[in-house]
Amino acid sequence: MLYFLRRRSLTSLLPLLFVLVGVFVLARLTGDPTSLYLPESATAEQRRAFAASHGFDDPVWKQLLHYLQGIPHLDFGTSLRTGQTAASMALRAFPNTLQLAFATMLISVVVAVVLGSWAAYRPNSLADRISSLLSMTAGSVPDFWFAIMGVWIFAVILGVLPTSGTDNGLLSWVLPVVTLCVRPIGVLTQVVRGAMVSALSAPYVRLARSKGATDVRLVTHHALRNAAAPALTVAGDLAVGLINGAVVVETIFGWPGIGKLMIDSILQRDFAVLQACVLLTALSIFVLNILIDLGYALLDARVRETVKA
Amino acid sequence: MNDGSTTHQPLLSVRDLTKTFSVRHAGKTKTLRALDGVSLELHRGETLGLVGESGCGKSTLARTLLMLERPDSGSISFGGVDPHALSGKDLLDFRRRVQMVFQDPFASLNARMSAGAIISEPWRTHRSLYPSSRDRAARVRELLHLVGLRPSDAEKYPQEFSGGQRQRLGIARALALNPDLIVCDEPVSALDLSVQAQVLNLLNDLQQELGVAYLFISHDLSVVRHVADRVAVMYLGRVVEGGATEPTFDEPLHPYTSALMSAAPSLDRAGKREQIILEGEIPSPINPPSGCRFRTRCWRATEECATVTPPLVHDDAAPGHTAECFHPLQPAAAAAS
Amino acid sequence: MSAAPNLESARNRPRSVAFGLLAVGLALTGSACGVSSSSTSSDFGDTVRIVLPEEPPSLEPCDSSNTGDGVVERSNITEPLTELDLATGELHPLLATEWKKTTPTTYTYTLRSGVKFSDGSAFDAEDAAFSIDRTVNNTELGCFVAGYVFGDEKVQVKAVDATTLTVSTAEPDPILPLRLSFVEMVPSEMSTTEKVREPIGTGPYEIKKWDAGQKLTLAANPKYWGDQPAYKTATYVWRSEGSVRAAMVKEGEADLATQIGPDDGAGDLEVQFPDDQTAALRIQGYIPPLNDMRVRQAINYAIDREGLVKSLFNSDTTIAEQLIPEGITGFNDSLKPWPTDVAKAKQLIAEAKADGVPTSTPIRLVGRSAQFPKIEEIIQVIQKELTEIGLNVKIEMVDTKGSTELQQRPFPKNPGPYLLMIQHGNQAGDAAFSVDQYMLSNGFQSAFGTPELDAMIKSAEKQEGDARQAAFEKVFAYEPTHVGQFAYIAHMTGMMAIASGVDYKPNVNTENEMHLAEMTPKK
Amino acid sequence: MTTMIDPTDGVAPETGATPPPRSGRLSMWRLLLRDRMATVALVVLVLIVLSTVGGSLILGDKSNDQDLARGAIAPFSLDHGWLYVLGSDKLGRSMIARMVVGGRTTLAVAVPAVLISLVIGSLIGMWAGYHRGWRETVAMRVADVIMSFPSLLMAVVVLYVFSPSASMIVVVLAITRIPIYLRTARAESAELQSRTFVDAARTFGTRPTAIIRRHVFPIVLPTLLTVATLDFCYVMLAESSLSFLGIGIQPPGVSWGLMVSQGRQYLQTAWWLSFFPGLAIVVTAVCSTLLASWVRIATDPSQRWRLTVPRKAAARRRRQAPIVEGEVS
Amino acid sequence: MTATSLDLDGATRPRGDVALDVENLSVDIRTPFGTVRAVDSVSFTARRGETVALLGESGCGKSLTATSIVGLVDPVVDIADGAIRLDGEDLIGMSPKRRRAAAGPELAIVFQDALTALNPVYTVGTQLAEPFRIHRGLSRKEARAEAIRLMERVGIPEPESRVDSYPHQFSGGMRQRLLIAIAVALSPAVLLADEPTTALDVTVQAQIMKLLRDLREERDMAVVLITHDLALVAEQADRVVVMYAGNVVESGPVDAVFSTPKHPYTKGLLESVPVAAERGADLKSIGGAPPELSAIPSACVYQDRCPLVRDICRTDRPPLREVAEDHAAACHFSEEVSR
Repeated sequence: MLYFLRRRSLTSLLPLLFVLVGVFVLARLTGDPTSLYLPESATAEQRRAFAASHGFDDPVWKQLLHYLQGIPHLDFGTSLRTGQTAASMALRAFPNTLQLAFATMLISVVVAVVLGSWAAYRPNSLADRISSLLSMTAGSVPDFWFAIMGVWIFAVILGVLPTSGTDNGLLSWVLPVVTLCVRPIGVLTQVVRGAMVSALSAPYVRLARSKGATDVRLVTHHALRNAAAPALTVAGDLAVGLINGAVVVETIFGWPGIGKLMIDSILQRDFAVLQACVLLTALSIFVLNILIDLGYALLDARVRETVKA
Repeated sequence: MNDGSTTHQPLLSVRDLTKTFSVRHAGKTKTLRALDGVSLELHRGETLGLVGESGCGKSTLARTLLMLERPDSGSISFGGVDPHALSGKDLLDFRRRVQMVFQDPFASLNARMSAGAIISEPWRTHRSLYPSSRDRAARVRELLHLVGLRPSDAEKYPQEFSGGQRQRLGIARALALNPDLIVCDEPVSALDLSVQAQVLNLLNDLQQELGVAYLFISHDLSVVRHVADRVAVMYLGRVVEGGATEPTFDEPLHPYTSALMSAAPSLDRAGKREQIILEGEIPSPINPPSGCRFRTRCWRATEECATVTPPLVHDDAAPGHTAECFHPLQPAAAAAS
Repeated sequence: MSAAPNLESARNRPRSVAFGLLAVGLALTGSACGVSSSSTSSDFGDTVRIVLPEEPPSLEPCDSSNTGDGVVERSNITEPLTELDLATGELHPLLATEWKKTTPTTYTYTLRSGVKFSDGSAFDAEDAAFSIDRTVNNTELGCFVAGYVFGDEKVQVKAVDATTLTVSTAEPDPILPLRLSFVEMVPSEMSTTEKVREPIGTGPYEIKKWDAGQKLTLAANPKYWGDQPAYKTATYVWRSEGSVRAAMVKEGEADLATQIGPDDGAGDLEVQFPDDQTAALRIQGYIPPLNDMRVRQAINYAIDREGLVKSLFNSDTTIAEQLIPEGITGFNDSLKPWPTDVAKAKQLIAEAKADGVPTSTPIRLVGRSAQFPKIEEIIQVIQKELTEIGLNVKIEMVDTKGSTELQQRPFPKNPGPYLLMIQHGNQAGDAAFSVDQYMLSNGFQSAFGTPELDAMIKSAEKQEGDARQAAFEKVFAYEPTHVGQFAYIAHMTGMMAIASGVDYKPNVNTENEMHLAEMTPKK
Repeated sequence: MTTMIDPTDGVAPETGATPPPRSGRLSMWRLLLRDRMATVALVVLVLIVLSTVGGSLILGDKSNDQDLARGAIAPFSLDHGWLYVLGSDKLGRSMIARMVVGGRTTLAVAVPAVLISLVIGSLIGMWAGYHRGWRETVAMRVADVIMSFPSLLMAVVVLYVFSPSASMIVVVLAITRIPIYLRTARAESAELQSRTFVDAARTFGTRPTAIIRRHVFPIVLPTLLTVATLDFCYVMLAESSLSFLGIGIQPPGVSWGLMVSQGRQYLQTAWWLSFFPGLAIVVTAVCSTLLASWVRIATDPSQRWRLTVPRKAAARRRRQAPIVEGEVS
Repeated sequence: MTATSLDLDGATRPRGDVALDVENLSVDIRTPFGTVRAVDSVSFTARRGETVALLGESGCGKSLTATSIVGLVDPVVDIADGAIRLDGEDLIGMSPKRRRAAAGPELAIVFQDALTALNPVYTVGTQLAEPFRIHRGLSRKEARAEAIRLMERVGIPEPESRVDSYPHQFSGGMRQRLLIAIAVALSPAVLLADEPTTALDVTVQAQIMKLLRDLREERDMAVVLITHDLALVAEQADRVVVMYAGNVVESGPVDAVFSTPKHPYTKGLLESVPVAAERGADLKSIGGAPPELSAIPSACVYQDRCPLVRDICRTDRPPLREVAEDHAAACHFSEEVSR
């Protein structure tokens, strides 16, 4: 297990460092944010003072070094925009996204497993074709379009759901979560279906059938667990991709999550916050990947042996 | 044919060949000894049968001979030179002289290439062999004819052939470079019985006609018995018994050879026979038994088998018939050399 | 093969991992529900709910001339000594009851007595002196107000007694009281090295809770020196979409939505009000072909301001003829909008072309995305119109950063000819703040000028009273005919959506400071 | 294995049946025509490509024809001529013309992005997978780096640095999608390099590049094309998302995503401005997904029978109750 | 090691009741190119305590016959005609529920590929216990005890400790034993063994065949051995059914069929075995290749490869007719087929 964690860390933290440095340098290339943070009429001296106090007059490598030195002390810099520490802003926004993502994945997985298994149970049947078409469509709908159409229909025309925000209890969750669910459900249903079709035609299912097992038992007991591994892989990718969706959905629904914070930080050249968000996102993806690997181990003894060692 | 005497230099000579692989087993890296000191000789125009069960290392030996794997130690001498020391033109020349026929006639042919393209593929590397396209086309027709296919078959794709025909294609491809040695790795085990006979006949005819030598690898004793001049029996990376075919199979020295012969079902229902059923299975080559490899399943094993590698013994009755055993089944003398 | 106990654990471990995962997940969803239910719609009547385009970055008082902060903070949480009425350009007493010029370089303020900060401490001249010093003279904080209204100017402040304060400058400053009206009063305990997010003030409201990213709640300040406001609490949320803000008011999720556009669908809840903003096209007039007066005039002739204003701006918007709207000191009410005359424009271009002006050079038409509603459409219309008179115009939509680079000095090297859509707001109420920046030949946001104009501006700035007004009027009359740096488009109006239950009359100041105390529930 | 023309595998192998005759081998076209959904998808895609590419030649100018008097005409009316059947925007520009031009932009970004990532990703992937060892490790680590961060955010950051332009979007999207092809090509190539016919080629002394060209590439290609078809859908959505967020296509350029974004502020007064371009994205994406899924099955010998087998005799089969047909109905 | 005496004298043992009766079974496969008949009017019976071999080369329809009997065919496969009677009860007309009830206690199958036939994600104990859980409703604990007992019976060492291992932790031979254990768990009347040893080494094959033999005796099962290996048939089976191109061409006691084949195909097969020929000499081989399923001749299926072919063979299909007691062949000229 320790070996496994160490190996994972080496293989995953390296990319993480790459991403961090890459974003740092790229962000610096967007230019000195001084002009954004001082009034139009600020004098040249005021501008110089501002740049100097935030280190924007140093060469990029020096700024990077300074930044990296701060990380071990959990110093991720201060937001230019709000004056708060970047870490506190990122950490405050993160749970909101995490809740959204968790609810989305929970719903998506449940729906996809049910729909996918149902479709796979009778390939080429009408039910299969309908659910395939639906899931393909779901996987092809742009989330931003779905979101604003949802707002338009359910909030503006029908007035049954709030337009945005987090103030209306569970109702506030409906549109964002449904929007985020659409693509994962579409993609995952197809994967589950494919995996279930091959699992259901696998020799071990024939063996179970020759033991007199009922169809329900074949699906739930024998096929599903074998079909879970490919579904897990895709679910992991989708969970990472949820951050993409979160950017759009949080922007539209005014959801105070990390995606919106990142976009705002980029727009405002609030580098410290951007980097804190990037770090946090990359870290959570790292953790997610470990969880997925543990999931594989959970499903399959062969994987477990490599993890255990 | 050659009876194994070494009056002139053998075509192929293998000495103490060892090949290990690193494998991950239960999370740890272990060493798998696929070949553990294998020695063989093969003469021009001769067929050497290589017998053994799965995991005994016979395929690894074939791959090493064809330089698909690099041995850890030991030497291969082909026509007096070690191919693993070659490079450039010399290496290409060795590649030309040694060819292989693979077990699976489906997998060993690229389904996207026509029969003609498959047969002429070697010449795309060995361009000097048949420089003009007309030569190549003529040679393809010739080879197809040689293996019993129609010249018009050159246009067809592998999946349009039956299994036996595909194996003929594989043989034609191996012949394209006019090799001196063809390593046949289970060439008929994937074929149906009725087709197997056709292919064996073809291989036999080609040898008569072209004088090519075969290293014939098979787990099917009846097939080996039919084609091989000499045989070598492998167990867990070692050749445990070898010699001319008849004495080796009829009067085996090594208990393993005897058990193998006994276990193979026979068509002959005329008389009841004692069948030796070995217990257990072949131990893993990752952690082979000490001393004699076979001792864990051998009914004649004694304590000394567990400690020391058994000596090479010679069959008194048949020269060249040797085995590695403390307790040979036939009267035998310890190796003099 | 491992021994049996190992196998046991191998079987059991994954199961416990699964339960662990599930537990974590449930905890997360649980807390999520907690978050959302904690802030359900509160008791109506007592609360006014406002939806802004963006969250206030911080409520640091010395940054309050930043619209995003000021709209929440000014005169709600903190108050200045005096308050500017943009409609009239006059100063009203607030925390100071009186002020007068006591020497050419010194003003003396008499402060209101009995004022308390919301934390209970008393407000006195020491606090006022501290606040002014902190805002104007402090270099460490980099205060927005300092840069915006004071520039390089430094002041000396002195608390003479508890209610008397003197403020002096090195040179005589005729509009020092106007500048000082931007300084919010804070207790003297406030940090001078770090910006403060949640300040203490003397205003009618105090900060109750700020869920960063989600919601800001203000509560009436019980220690307020004036009358208690009608609403006990005020909440601010923020949505970047105008249509969403409008819909929230329409759907009853909010009472007031600021900065909405004509197509955001607020319907009869829309309220328009005069604004201090003016939209104009700034012409980078030193780069060929824009360095030719005829080309600049042709641009002015080509734009159909009437059509634009009618279809793409708020309905009360008026066509602009100068940089500042009515109500600002220096506004020239005799100027007429530039007429639309496409034929004339074409002719001017043709003439310029005949004289060798490179009129076919590609000209960048730069707009800042989301600077004001419909800017994209407006830019596209202008591009079409300029193309029609024979200019080669390419649209570029940029972000704030991109537009500031082109807007402020130093300008980029070799940018090529460009036209920049600007929106200028003069919230200080005096033309000096506009012309200094936009018309001096080396003005911070001015592309070019003439020595004559510079001289006119310099002398106008030294005047006071009616003379000052007349001098600036001349500047505005002179600029279009002799310099022609701008193609004025429109004096903007603001638009907000106000729920039928709330009584509030927005005014020209509303976008800079929205006084909660002026809002009352409708009976 | 991805060989598409091995009819022996056409029948599920468990039946142990001998291959059907080659004479009856179906061309891909006939196979396609048998699947109505896939056929419709292909027809729609072709129509979209033709109308956007061809249509923008005709309507290119119309898409920028402003007429403030004709602003915001509602759709489904012929009163203003056929150009206004789908309505007009606030500046009076024909929605049809803008959809056509926007579609061309969307395709002009998505197609090159897919092609670039396809070529680069598969070349590196095949090379890495064939050679294994450090080459494989390095290639996979690079893919990990790219994949370890949400692509949209990466695109946002990069586009802010290098200012958004169509070519920049193509580059960014191409780079973020390279790992998809790299991984697929590597996996297939790694599997193929251990196959016997590759071994056979090695025994002739064939060089690795020649083996990759001759034996690996033709076999990996169908899979990669399937992935590319599916990825086209993804890239198109990504472009739309970027344009929606304001860092993709810049006005006065127009793409479907940008149109949705621009129409958003008119949602209450002119819903069609966002609705139609969004619908166009969905239709195009669904069609490419449908086609990809068909190609995937059609090129997979173990799945292909699903496309071709006549459906009949259900009643009789039900008594046999094979699992995949199930008796629960 | 054990040395056992092969009992090759099956014909003399008393026969039990007919457990499996396959009559005129015809099976169609729907392919993209049309429907083909993969199994054509196959009939045979298997009695308790005897081993019947279905012998034939790949693609002859022997495996399809087996999977049709146990009802595990693919969705593209239709049973077109015929009857399959298990202890007199027709399987084809059975309700799914009754069929499930029969699967295990009455009819079981051993698959060829033991690695893929065992579910990789469950312990072998779970899988061995499943028949008891399904059919006997035993508790988890009881079923596990039964599983251990079974493992012991099929010769897996240390069953108590290995019951919680996963399939991949066993060798090929052990996995095959596990599959056999699952199949015989409920002592079925009929056990189909579909190439049970093809993937195994000869020394292991010998062990497995002995196990099957012992279990057959012990539980009085009818064993249907599906194989292509003539020698295995010779050693293991009592009766043999030779199939070619979906048809039964010859059937009868192994001794009779192998010593005096009455169909030229059977004879050709027997002569193709290398041991029959002298080393280095040419083997007697059957020319050509079996026909494609879609191109099976309408008259004699073997006409294209038959050395005895005459005009009638191209026009009339020879019926499977009795040529000696309990020995039938489908050849117009079966008398001419001799050694």
